[in-house]
Amino acid sequence: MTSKLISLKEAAALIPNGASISFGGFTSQRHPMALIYALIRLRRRDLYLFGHSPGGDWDILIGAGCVKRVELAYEADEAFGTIGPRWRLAIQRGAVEWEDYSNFAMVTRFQAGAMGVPFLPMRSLFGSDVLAREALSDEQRAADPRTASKKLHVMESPFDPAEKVVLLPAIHTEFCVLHVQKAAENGLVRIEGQSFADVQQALCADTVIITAEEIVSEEELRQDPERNLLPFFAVSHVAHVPFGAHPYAVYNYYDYDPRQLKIYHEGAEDDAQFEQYLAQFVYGVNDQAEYLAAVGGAARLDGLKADPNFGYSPNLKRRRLD
Amino acid sequence: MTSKLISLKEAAALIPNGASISFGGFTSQRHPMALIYALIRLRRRDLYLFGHSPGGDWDILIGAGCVKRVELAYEADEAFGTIGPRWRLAIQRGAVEWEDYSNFAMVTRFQAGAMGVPFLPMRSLFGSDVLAREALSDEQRAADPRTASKKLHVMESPFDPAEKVVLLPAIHTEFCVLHVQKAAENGLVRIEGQSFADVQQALCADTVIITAEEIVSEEELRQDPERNLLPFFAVSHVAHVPFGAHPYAVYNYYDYDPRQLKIYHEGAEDDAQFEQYLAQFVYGVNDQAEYLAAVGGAARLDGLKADPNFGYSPNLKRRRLD
Amino acid sequence: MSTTVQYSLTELMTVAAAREIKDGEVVFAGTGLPMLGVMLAQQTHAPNCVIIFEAGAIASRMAHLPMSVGDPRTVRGAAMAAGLSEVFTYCLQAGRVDVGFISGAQIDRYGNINSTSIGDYHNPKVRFPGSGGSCDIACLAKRTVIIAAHEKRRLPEKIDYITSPGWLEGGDSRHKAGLVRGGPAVVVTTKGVMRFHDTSHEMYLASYHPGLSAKAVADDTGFVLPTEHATETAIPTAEELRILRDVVDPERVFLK
Amino acid sequence: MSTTVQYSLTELMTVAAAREIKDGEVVFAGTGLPMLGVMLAQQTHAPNCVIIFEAGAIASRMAHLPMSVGDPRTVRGAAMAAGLSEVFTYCLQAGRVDVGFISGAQIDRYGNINSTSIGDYHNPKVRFPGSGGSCDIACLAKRTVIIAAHEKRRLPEKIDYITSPGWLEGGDSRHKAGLVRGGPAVVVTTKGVMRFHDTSHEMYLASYHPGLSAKAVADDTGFVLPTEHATETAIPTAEELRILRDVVDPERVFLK
Repeated sequence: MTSKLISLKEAAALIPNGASISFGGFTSQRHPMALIYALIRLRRRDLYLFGHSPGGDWDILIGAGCVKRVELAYEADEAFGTIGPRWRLAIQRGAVEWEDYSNFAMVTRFQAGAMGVPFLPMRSLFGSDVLAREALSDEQRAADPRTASKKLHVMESPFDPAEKVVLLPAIHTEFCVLHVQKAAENGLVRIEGQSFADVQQALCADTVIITAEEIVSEEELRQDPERNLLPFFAVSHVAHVPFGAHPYAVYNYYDYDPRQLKIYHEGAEDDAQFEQYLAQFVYGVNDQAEYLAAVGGAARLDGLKADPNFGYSPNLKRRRLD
Repeated sequence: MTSKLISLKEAAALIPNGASISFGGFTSQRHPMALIYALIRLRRRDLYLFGHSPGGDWDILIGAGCVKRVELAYEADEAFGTIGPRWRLAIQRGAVEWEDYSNFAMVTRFQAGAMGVPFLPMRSLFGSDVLAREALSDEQRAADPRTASKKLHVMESPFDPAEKVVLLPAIHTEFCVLHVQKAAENGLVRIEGQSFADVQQALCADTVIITAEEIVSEEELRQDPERNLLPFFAVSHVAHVPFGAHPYAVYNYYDYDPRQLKIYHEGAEDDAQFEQYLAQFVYGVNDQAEYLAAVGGAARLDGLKADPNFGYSPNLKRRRLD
Repeated sequence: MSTTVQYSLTELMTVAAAREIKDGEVVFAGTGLPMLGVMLAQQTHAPNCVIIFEAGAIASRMAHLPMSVGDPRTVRGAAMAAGLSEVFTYCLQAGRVDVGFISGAQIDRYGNINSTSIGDYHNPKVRFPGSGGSCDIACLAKRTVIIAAHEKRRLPEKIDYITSPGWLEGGDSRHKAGLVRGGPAVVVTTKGVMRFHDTSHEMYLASYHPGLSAKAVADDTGFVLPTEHATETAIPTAEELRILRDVVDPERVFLK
Repeated sequence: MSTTVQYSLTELMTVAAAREIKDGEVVFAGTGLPMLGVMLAQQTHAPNCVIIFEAGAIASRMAHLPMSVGDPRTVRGAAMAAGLSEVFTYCLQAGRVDVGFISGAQIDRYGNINSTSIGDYHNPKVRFPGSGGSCDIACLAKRTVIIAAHEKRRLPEKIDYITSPGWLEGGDSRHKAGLVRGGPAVVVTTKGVMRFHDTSHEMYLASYHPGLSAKAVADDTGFVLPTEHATETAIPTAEELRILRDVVDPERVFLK
């Protein structure tokens, strides 16, 4: 069994300009932020992102000018920032191409790709403009084979014409990057808490990159085979990246960082302040170690560590931060 | 929270003549045998069974004359009996109506029912007579609303006409009975080892009945929420039935019983010997306790108990039984 | 005595929302005020309600208020920690969710919601986060509770984009569009509580918040809002306020 | 020395099947001789092969020979214990399975298999268990290895029912039928090893078992079996036999 272990820098370098990618996690948890910062440092351009409910992972990539087209359902940090500020500006300025779906629709599209079928049916979307309207033009769709030929397709059930469904086209990305709690060097991973759509996203990608809080032995993970959701032979690379999701949470490891999220959202609506955020926390640091130092080091991070009885930090101050 | 606990007798009594049912498990493991014996004792008739790879659970029900129609992919005990003898005879004698699918097709049908869609697509079956031929006539299909209007439907993908898929119609049954390792009185269950298609089968049934080796507290099961696969609010009833799958295995609890399976398969091809098997092990006993005594009691059952390091009985003799 | 109870507008709205949840119901919760509402309901009159979050936590028993539907806090005491697919298909699409909470920037008289953008869709004046799970909850929950800020411009004759379908054009238009169940039951705003006519499915004022009048609420609405059935909104009890302030949100994450 | 090695027909067939598995491949195993073959391969030349069972065990490292694909023994050392859906969709349909083992009662020259019934389908003379997962493995694995008893009546001109599609009518008929990959690579029988012509996909005799002749095998086949490339089947090594007898199946569950 050859090891799939590589460094974070090596992992980021695998993703070229123009690549199609999905990142794991959901709004405030388990985004592969360290890898995303590395992509920004590499000045990657024209990335094509697929997601359901990304948060600041997409927002900072979009703000840094790395993204050309996105297909998604939602982009915000929920209560930490009810809109992704750079995403909002990019749309209002016509700086990124996008297509709107719902979370269920995007998850259905990842599921179809993972299952190896061209589409899956659902009963949602009827009567909405998510169904009725398209943001991408037919020309834009035709010009990129990675974009579905149609946004969706409505049909009657051949088993009962009274039943109508919406067919959602499968997603296939060139890359998927997940940040998980534990991984073994053969690619076996352990996701704790909610799995979001990580498994489906990984299984519809050509190359799956895992960043993990902890590298453990394959034997340890094989002790509980019911807890392993992703076939290790679908995983290409594994990188060991502690605090790899900061400022977002990783269940059982650490909580989200309200201070860092406040700094981001207070400045991100302003171009100059956003550039300064990038200069201070992304361009101004060379790697994850320097990033963690820049956000406050051990003093800050220790306060985020999860209480084993909760899986998060029960006494974390989230409002009225001094 | 009102308790969903009932007795095995009460559980069996809920299922009327003519009911459509799916049973959990796969060939040699986790079939709800105790409940099936109870149905035979109640002389249930005209049952309509849906399954993927049942084994002796269906075979004895069919042999006892309880079954009118089945939709399935396979019926045998694999290496213990490479064909279900009563199933074979019933088909050859025209005693049951049936439709042939593949395991993937039947699981896809249960999945569609569980997901709440009228069908799901797959890429299997092309070129086979499973796709080309139908065992049930259009008249038989039209006469029972529980039977799909068509066996399946082939279509081109609206996103790429070059891609062809087979649509499989959803299954909805009136009952699903699962035998699991652990259950709480609120309906929360814990399946250990392979989950087979138990979750999908339960979620496409109106009434879900759980028989469990052990009744545990809801709190205990909530300690590992990643290990719980079935929403408890989809479960209607829970019965405590130790050795409820005998002579089949329950991972981590006990192994299959090669002696009992040998007795069954040696006689089941012969009508008289099969009747005698029923008289001795089903009609001749009043409940699960008497059944367990009839098959050899503690002396036999202790030898089947699972070794915690394996989840089965590593020294179990499976051939050349004296 | 309850008449002397002091409460904030957020507290009044939260209690009104919480009272929409019946004991034992399966509830699909969203971020913010809905989280206060479901936790309050679970701590008061609906101890057996099943709280579901689309990110994967099912039947949560939260010890701390989450700030996101993907928050680690939603896993606390949960019966299941799964993913979006299990929640959307096995729970929501299969018809197992009794009530879902949604909100938006614009709402029309039929409870259709816009949380996508204002202005031309392709060149929006203001862009919002998008549907998230709102469209799916609006389409597939047995009923929905809508939370909104009550301003004339936020309750217009016509919304710019239907992110989450309500009763569409009223009557049986929702069913005709292909939706198999559901529809908005109530709208809790900063000024009152609105419900929908049984057959026309047009919104009407059920109650105006204390200190306001039915006419004042109607005047602040962008479409004609029938007020003939309107009474004053029932105020929170001292016990509801105590649990809300001391148990549900002692940190004042969402409470004001 | 290997020339003096004593072995049974089952052992010869098992070794021939095991040698079809390359190290690191993902293998979809069935009950009986295929289980002996995959365990032998994992214990000898293919330690990194990934053994998958349709009932839900993925990447098993079995300590004892299973008697069913749903056997608790398949969970031993497994990387995943999931269900049929995960195996069929995420592994098989998604194209992650390199080789699948199947068998049947009838096989034609294109490797189409019947494991459903003999005689009229609606009133069969003999009924078999049915497809199980065989049709799916035959349709969706990158290649299949077929195990069969070699008798004239079991290898006829035409089979009564195509349970598991092989190369159908040969040529590109498999692709034309809508199958996206796969097809039978080899047939290991009680008399020899057969493979398929690259373009016509017709079966030919690759090797006859020791003690038999190419002509004898062809004479026991119900269709014309080309024999010009036939050599004698390579016999098991002493090491393969030792592992097979002492490690894989010491209980003689399947070994004879």
